[in-house]
Amino acid sequence: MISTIPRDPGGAEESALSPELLVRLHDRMLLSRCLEERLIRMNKQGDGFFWVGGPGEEALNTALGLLVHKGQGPAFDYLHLHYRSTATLLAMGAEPIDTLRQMKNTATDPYSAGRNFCNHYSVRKWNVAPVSSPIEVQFSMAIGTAIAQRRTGGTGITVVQGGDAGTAEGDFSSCLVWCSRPSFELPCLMIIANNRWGISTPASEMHAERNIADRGAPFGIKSAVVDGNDAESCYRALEKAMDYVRHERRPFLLEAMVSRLYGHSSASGANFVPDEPDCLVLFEKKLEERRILTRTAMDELRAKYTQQLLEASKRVREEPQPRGEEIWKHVFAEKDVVREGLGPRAVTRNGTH
Amino acid sequence: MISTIPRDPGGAEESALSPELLVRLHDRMLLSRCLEERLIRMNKQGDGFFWVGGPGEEALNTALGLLVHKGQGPAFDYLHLHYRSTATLLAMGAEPIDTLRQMKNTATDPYSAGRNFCNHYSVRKWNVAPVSSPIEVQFSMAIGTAIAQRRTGGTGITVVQGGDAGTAEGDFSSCLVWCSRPSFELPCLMIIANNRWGISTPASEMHAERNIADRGAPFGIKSAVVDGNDAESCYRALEKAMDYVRHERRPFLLEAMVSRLYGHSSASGANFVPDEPDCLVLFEKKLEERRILTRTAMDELRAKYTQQLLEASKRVREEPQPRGEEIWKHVFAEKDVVREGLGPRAVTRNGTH
Amino acid sequence: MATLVQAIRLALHVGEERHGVTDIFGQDVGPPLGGVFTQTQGLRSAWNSPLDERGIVGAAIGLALAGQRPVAEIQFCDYAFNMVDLLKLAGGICWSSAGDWNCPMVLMTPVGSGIRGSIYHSHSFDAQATRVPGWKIVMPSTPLDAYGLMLSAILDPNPVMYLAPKALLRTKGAHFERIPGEPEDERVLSKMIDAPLGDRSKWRPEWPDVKDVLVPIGQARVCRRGKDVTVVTYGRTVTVAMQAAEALAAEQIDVEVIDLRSLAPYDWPAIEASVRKTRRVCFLNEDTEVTNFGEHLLRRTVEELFYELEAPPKLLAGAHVPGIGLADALERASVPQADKVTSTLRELARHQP
Amino acid sequence: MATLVQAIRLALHVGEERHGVTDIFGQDVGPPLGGVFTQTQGLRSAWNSPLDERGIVGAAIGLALAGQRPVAEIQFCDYAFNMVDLLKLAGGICWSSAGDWNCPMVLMTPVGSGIRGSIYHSHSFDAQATRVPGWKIVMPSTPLDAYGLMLSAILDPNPVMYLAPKALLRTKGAHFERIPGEPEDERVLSKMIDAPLGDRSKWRPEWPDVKDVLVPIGQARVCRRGKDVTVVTYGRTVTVAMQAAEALAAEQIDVEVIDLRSLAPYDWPAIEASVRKTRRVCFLNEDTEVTNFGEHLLRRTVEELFYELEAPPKLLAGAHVPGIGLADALERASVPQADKVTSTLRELARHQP
Ligand SMILES: Cc1ncc(C[n+]2csc(CCOP(=O)(O)OP(=O)(O)O)c2C)c(N)n1
Ligand SMILES: Cc1ncc(C[n+]2csc(CCOP(=O)(O)OP(=O)(O)O)c2C)c(N)n1
Ligand SMILES: [Mg+2]
Ligand SMILES: [Mg+2]
Repeated sequence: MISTIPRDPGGAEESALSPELLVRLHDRMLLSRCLEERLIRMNKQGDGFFWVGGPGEEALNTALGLLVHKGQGPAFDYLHLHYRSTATLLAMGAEPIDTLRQMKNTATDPYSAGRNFCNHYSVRKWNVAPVSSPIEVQFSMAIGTAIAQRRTGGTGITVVQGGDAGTAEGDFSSCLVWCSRPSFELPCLMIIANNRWGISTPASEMHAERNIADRGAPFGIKSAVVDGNDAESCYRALEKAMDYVRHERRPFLLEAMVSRLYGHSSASGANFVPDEPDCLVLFEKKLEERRILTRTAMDELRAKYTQQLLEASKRVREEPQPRGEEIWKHVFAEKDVVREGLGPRAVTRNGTH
Repeated sequence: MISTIPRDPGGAEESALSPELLVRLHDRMLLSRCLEERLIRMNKQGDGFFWVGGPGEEALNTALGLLVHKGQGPAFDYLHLHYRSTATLLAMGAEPIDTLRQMKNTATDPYSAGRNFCNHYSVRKWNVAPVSSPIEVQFSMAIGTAIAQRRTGGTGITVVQGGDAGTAEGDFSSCLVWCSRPSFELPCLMIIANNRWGISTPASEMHAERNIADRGAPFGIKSAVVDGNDAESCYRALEKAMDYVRHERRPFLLEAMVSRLYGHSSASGANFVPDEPDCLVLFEKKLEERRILTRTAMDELRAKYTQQLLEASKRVREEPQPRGEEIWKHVFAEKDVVREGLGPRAVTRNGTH
Repeated sequence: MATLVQAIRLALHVGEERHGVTDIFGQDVGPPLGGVFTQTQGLRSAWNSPLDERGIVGAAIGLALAGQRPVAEIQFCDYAFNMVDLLKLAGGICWSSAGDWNCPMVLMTPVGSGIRGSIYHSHSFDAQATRVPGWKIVMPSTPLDAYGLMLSAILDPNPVMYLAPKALLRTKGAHFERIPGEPEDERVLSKMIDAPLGDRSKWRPEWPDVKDVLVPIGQARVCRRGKDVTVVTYGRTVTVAMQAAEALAAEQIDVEVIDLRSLAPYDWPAIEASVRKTRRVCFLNEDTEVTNFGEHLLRRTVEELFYELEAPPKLLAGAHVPGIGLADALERASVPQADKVTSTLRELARHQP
Repeated sequence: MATLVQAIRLALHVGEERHGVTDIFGQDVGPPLGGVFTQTQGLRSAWNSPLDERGIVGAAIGLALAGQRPVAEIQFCDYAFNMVDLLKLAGGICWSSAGDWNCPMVLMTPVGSGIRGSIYHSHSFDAQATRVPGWKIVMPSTPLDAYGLMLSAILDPNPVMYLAPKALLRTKGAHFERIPGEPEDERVLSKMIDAPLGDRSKWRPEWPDVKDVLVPIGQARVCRRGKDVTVVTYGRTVTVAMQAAEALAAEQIDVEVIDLRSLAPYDWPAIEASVRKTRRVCFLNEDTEVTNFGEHLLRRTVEELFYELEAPPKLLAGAHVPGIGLADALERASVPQADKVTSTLRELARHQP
């Protein structure tokens, strides 16, 4: 297992996380895992055409979700996530049933009204930009929200996350270039969830970089590599990195070594992979050892979530599907919802058209 | 002035270049400069719609042209150049009048038959891939010729060259990624001619990299920075770098700090810029000091080339222009000229269509 | 009279002063150059970007999502083909999030032939642009339209592509088409807002107090009323159509010239009314003719107005070849010329059904 | 009977064994996966690339220039929009170098809807592809055509785009359409060339001795002769057209179905002959309907055959919206369905001029 290598910002002695926080972390990680397992089950039973998600990234993504400054507009954090960010959304407070709705492509799906694959979130009120399937484009979009936040000041930052294979796309390079311009550094936290795979292709055959995090160096971008299977390390590394970006208003590149516990997606079978470390198992072991939670309590919680999600999935099955003619909705926005949400700063006039 | 920083491969004591070589270097540098000056004059007189070229890059590009293993097919060097590579072509033996033909977009222009801007070369028999205006795409194409040369072995290498600003495009990053794949390293020499400008935009405002050459490091790609205004340094740095790529069959990234002596192009006036070092002036001074050439001899040579080129430009003016209906030629190739040129390795069968 | 490019600049100025434009950016858009065609000189929100079209569009999307009002530029539309995916992404943000987000940004780019720009400075973008759902697309042919369409684009809650016909940038409007508030004397205007040659570091523009004019997106302009034959066009070819119409007036052929101005949404009622009147129609543009936007208009005409037609409708468009060649004859053979437009309209008008 | 995807694999095998194919590559194209649709399993020249479409196409161009014979894959055509500039570059290499170079490469990519692929696995590419001069473009709808077109593509001296309708990949050909040399029993074939589930590290395919079949590029296939109405289509919608034709046969409406197979160059004589016979024509495809390739075909039909037509020609194509939604009803509302095709053809056949 890869150990935490906090290269920068580093050094400071690490205070232990409070038991309350550890319990909260565990709760959301577990919920996220149960949700993914429900999604996979649904897909295998024909309730939803496709599954892709984040089992194995819960430690990293839960910590991120808990640390986000949640809200709308540049004063809060913008999130440009990928299709494995389930735990981030749950930790931010998303309703699990909404994810099931997207899985079942119901009209009630709040993220895309039955249009997009599961785990493709979009929550404007929390600054979560629409997750889209094309790899790495979020790294180009992130530049823009970060420029806005550089301008507005404050402590809002941009967080952008993607996989390891995707860093071969030019968009990752674009983000490095734009975030580090002299006298124009951007408050942007880039997170690479490195599971060492792109679908069936091992990173070891495609990438010469010892760590992807090293790609920050030529640009003077500080970076760190963290064990993404250790929830506490993730929390601390993210806390530090976010703190740095928030207050220094400069970019940071964080690489987390994570697992991919059910393979790439339903296209590759979505079966449990026994030979990769499981961040949830490891975390539960720790919690048990430290007597923060008992095995029984955790098992009961799992059973409860599993049951709740099963029931939710049944409810979702009864919900209406979108109607064909709805494809014509939202091709164009009729009003400027983004700027209206920002209040008086927005222009008040609209065009005559 | 930036001094040579041979970081890698480095160290070895440098043998002096022979007087014959220095004279040859000077001859081609001077010819190239005279040719660019003629092109600029032609453009200002209305003989040609647009000028872009390489005054200020002669030291680097002449050395490159002299060092290239010239020929057709993977056993020889492939060249993916930019629109400032005039001196490279002349050093390889290109006829100056052909450049004038392209400037005047005559039907006799051997590089594009009057279709492309001046200094957009294409010489299949010498492995010079077509130069095209879009910045940085040559760094994507270079991957392919280098893969071919990795396969065929031997000592042929791929050389790809571009400017500094262009390294912000994803294609530069693509080249780094593909050239350094573990167990799949490519024999590719990447050259960045860093003139510290992209049209009107100073590199200092766009690029955090101390040296662009540093971008090789995360991929384990060796690199060096050289004073592009010093002909001898350029020659030696290129010789070393090419030798390394040729025999180690691994990539190398060479950055040369060059001048841009007539601004970006005719669009920005194409006027002489007095405040940048002139590689030709510096080299002539050295040659004079070392008594390799006299001032008079060099002045006479310049006068001779200037006169020859003036005459050539007059001849070109009389040559036919392409006819409109020729736009339909070469939309499709009728035969496989690339593979035919390679002899028996090519497939012998053609399709029935 | 303001030129078309001055009109764009004035509109951008009004945009940043009165309508919340926060960022006007792209390659060489900021000082000192202010755009390769002077379009962004003196604007306080104008800044230079890295040489990276993907970053530019990504940044614009992010800025829009963060409630800013960006106007991004691609220096030549010829260089916009490396980020069509991002155009699709921007066009799909509202739709894929089922209305959760909108993406109010303007993307402007010079298009078309007419400056002997050779293969990579002569491209059209109308066909490509109209293939991207979710965008509004405008293309002015006069200074007043350029002004009013830019203001409408800035105020629209959707992504708007602003295609500027580069051959018309220096043309002036008719007298009755003055921008309200612009100085009577064009030399006065030039002195106020055109940057001086040479050192500009101390120069500040003096903006005239121009009034808001909104040209509604989706509304065509009938440039010339006629009863015998209709030509539907936009951009540079509006002037070609007008020339042809003048020539044919001498032959007692009365041509109706429609400047579409908006390509998406486009003004079908205007086309329909004209075709019902003249019963003969030619669609004219200079993009390559296979899978061309004029073919869409022609198809709709045939589907909806077949029995109104007294002659087969025509398309005049660019030759379907890989580029526009540099030599005069090559450019002329590649895009519709006045003589061809005239003869086509004559044939249509005289056609016996 | 080979399925369409097996036919592609067999052709690639023949390509690498007999016709000089050197590289079959792209994301997950090599072992262990052999393509997300099994299309490249067991091929000895198949290898995995970085996750970088620009690099893939750049590499293919370079390989072609170096005399190799590459077949590159874009995993889904939905991800081909970040390198349209490189497609244009490849298509222009012969033309811009005035025939100095040619660029013999094959680019294959799965296209179209039909697998509930949601927004980013349902795109069509025919309209975009036909906008790039210098490319040949093919799109099979049966295994034998898939086989013969791939061999023709491999042997062509030009860049050829090979669009594989993903919904048809698992379909089998008619009995009389056997690939010469394929085993009688489809289970035998599967055993020979389909990779096993699970560990494949020791598996080697056993290739049947299939013979060369070349389907000439540019030649349509009349799938069904008819005299009342013509439908011109390609790819997945060929099967939809055939269904409609069968349904209408019961109503004594005799439909001629033309499978274009090649989009560039396309078989105009076949369309012309059919339209002259039936005088009623529908162009059918599933790409979005604004600036659609079917509109080109319709325009040419109107221009050349206006007075042959006894009904307004029709286009049936995809809805012009930003994507294809996941839910069944959304996908069905987005692309032409059999009932709509049937009713359109019926109306055309019964239309009274
Ligand atoms: C631009 C683009 N190319 C290809 C794909 C197909 N694809 C989907 S996921 C994937 C692998 C991604 O690997 P990585 O970036 O490491 O993320 P991971 O799935 O491992 O989390 C690929 C190739 C895509 N979605 N987008
Ligand atoms: C993809 C692309 N974008 C924009 C341009 C317009 N353009 C031409 S040259 C240039 C600047 C290039 O700067 P650099 O790479 O440093 O090369 P230099 O001209 O300084 O040698 C730009 C932006 C282009 N040709 N291609
Ligand atoms: Mg991965
Ligand atoms: Mg430069």
